[in-house]
Amino acid sequence: MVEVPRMDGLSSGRIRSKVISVEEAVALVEPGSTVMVGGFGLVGSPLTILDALLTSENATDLTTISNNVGEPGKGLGRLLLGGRIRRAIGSYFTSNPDVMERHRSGELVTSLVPQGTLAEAIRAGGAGLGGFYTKTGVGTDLAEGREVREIDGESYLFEKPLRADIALIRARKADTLGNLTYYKTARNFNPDMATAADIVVAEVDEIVEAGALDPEHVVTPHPYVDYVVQAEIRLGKGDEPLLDRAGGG
Amino acid sequence: MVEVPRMDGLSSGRIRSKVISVEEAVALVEPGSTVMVGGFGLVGSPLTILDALLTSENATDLTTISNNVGEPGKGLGRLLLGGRIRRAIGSYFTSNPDVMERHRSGELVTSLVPQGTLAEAIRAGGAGLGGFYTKTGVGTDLAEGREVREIDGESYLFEKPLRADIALIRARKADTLGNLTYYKTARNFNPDMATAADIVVAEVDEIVEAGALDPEHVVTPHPYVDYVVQAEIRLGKGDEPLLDRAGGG
Amino acid sequence: MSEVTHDIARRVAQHLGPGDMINLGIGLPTLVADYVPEGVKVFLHTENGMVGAGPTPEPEKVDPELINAGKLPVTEDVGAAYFSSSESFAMIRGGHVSVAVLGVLQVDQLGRIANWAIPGKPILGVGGAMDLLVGAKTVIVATTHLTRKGEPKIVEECSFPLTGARPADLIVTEHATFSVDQDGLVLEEVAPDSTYDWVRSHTHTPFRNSAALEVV
Amino acid sequence: MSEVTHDIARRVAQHLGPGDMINLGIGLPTLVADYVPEGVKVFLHTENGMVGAGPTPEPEKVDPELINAGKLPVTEDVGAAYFSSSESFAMIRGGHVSVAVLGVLQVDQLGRIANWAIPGKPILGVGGAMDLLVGAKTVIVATTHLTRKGEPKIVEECSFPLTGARPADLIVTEHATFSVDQDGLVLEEVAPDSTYDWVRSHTHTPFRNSAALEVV
Repeated sequence: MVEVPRMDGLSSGRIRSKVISVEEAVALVEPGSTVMVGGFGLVGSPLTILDALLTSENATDLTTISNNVGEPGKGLGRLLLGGRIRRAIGSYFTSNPDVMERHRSGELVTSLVPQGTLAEAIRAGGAGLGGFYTKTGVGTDLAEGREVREIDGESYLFEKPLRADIALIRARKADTLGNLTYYKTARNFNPDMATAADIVVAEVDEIVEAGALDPEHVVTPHPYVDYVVQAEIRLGKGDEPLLDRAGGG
Repeated sequence: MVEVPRMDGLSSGRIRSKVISVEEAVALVEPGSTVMVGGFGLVGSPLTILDALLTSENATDLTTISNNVGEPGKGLGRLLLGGRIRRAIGSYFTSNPDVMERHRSGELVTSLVPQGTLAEAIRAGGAGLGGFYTKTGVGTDLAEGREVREIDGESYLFEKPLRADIALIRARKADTLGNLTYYKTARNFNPDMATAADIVVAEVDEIVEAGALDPEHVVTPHPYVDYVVQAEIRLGKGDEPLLDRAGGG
Repeated sequence: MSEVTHDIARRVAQHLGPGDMINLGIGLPTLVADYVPEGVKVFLHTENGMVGAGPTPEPEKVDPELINAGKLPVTEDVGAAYFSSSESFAMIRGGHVSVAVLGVLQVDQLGRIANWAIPGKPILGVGGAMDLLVGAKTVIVATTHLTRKGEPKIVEECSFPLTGARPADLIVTEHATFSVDQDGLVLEEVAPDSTYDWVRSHTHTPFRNSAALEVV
Repeated sequence: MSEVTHDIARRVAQHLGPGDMINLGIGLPTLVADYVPEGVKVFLHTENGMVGAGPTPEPEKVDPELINAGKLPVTEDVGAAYFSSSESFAMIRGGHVSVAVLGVLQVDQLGRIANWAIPGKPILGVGGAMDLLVGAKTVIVATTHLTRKGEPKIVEECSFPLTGARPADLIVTEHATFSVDQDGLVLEEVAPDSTYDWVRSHTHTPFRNSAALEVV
């Protein structure tokens, strides 16, 4: 019989916790950073870290990659009002009049990408791909000057991957290793962004011990996550997304 | 206040079960079909349906898309010995000497694809993409005569999506709607293949009522799955993957 | 929303079949979920990452983290599942959504739609409109026949930017239902309280009549 | 496996650091998991869809559906997670595996490796070799210095087909450790029970000596 390695070295050694403070997370953002921010509107957005960024002198001249720019005055929208965002890449800014205004005044440069292409480009950035072809956008104004290729009789647009210096994401639970689970439609872009940045910081509602999450239910495996931060702001109950400072929540 | 649609029509209507018999599943495979088959070796392979295909006169001249061709005489390997497979697309055939032999005799045409490219091409097939660029394989014999493209200073190979007429996959649990969960490393190619075929049949260890699976834990959502079949063959306990006819499991 | 929009939603809903995976655009299309025919079970896909979105909750049961793509609160229907944005759009582009119901600014003679941008205004939102158009197996346009200013929305050429090259399959207004083939629009039905002449004079592009159509 | 291979595995393991996400090739590389230095916690990625694979189970505890990419039974280490093949290779190509330890047939003067095919024989298996080579942040070659027939495996040009254009970062044999820079191989260390002369005469390509190397 062939000798089977015992692989006993795998179960030894001390696990280091990835949990850091909000202040430590904020210090990771530098002037001119490209920042991916999870969320669909405010749902699934790392509201605690975003608010704290306003207290940092370094969080300036940012390029954001996020579906929206938060909501007016909330989340990323607050950073926009604080003059911290120079360029926004996303799929839907119309719901935030502040984006319109700053676009008009030239303070903000916007890049519009169809939502599916945005998500796929982020995934491609995390998956080490050089690009992909999608039918989405072919024959529209968004395809102007872009590479179109015929593949098996259909026209496709070439899209390049998106990556960021840092991703700020929101999850439901993290173990101290950085494994993540999500909550309902607050999942959205977060698992994709977790793969596509040099530094990934997850703001979470609850931090549990390593081993407390079922390996079948982990959505973002820990190799993707560099740091974990305890959320202090959660969306409150109500007809529309409201902010509720709930402390340790 | 803006009127909010009640959307009450969403909760009414009878849910139709997707559960069919092994015989009905087998009848979906036609002469010349391209068949995706889940599994890494035999682990996560739909062994019940594969064995039953041998009883079908229509399961001939098949093209398989599967990481391997099962194991010698087992799973897809049994169909190979039965002369049912004309062409095999996969990443690793070396573990099955029967593939070597039939390759030599010309009975079987093989197409070798790096494992990551195979998985990604299947995902692309399910995701409506026209193709993608990967670094994998650049500068190797597998890149001969293939399109290489320089993107931002790095060389990538162009890869086209893979699709099949039918995917035969293996999961742990299905609800009657077709939502699927998997078991440990028996997951492998199955969630990818579930997206990339005209007909998707999931062989599962256990069938539960719609609503019995936690929406956060579903790995393959039901829109992907056309039919569900109760597994009758499971891998047995032992040092190496063994077959154990366990009846109703 | 007005009675007319409810009427359009009801007419669209008649085209849904058992087991359909549907995606409903913001506004009028969302109303379709109120009129799914008796006994027909459909499943609502919402592109922010869910299949099996259920009816609007009572106000006291709203979960602020359970919303549809229009940011309206929803519930979990039986057999629901959550997934990431990339998986959601893989599902859309890959043809796994049976029916997308979309609102429009305009539809052209070939059934191509414009529903995302207004010329002369900054282009600041596209969302999932283009993905749904290219990906859904069947695209149904749900729209009033005329704009609020009384101008026809079905026109020879769109003055608004197109959402894509792929034509819709069905166009449903409060006055008429058109199907689309490779040569353009085919009038399938005139609404009971409208007339063929009204439809003809308020549709600013030529169309053919379906063989099944009884022109009075 | 022989004592020599255990020795190589032990030498490779010294290069692992706390928190490393490692992927071990079939055969000799898998042995590295036996020699992870005391106190160093690493996480094993296995390309069939798992991170956090744990030690080999006792025979009576083998789960036939819990295997590594070499089809050997493994266990669940603390904090493990399962995922699909496409996600597993996205992780590999995307640079999320810190260290891949690969066996080789040959290494060339630039550190490029051949480990998947033999000329003249039908090419019937590649598996994840090419993906791991292009994707892992650090690639460590773990190999005997000579073939079973006594021929050097480190050569000027590979006679076997290359696995990719990306060079390995470190080459560890029972006799020596080489690093790789853009000009080729740099001898970093001679094993305690070997000699510089032996390494020089059994390495069939020029290499430079590291500044840190004490040549006796």
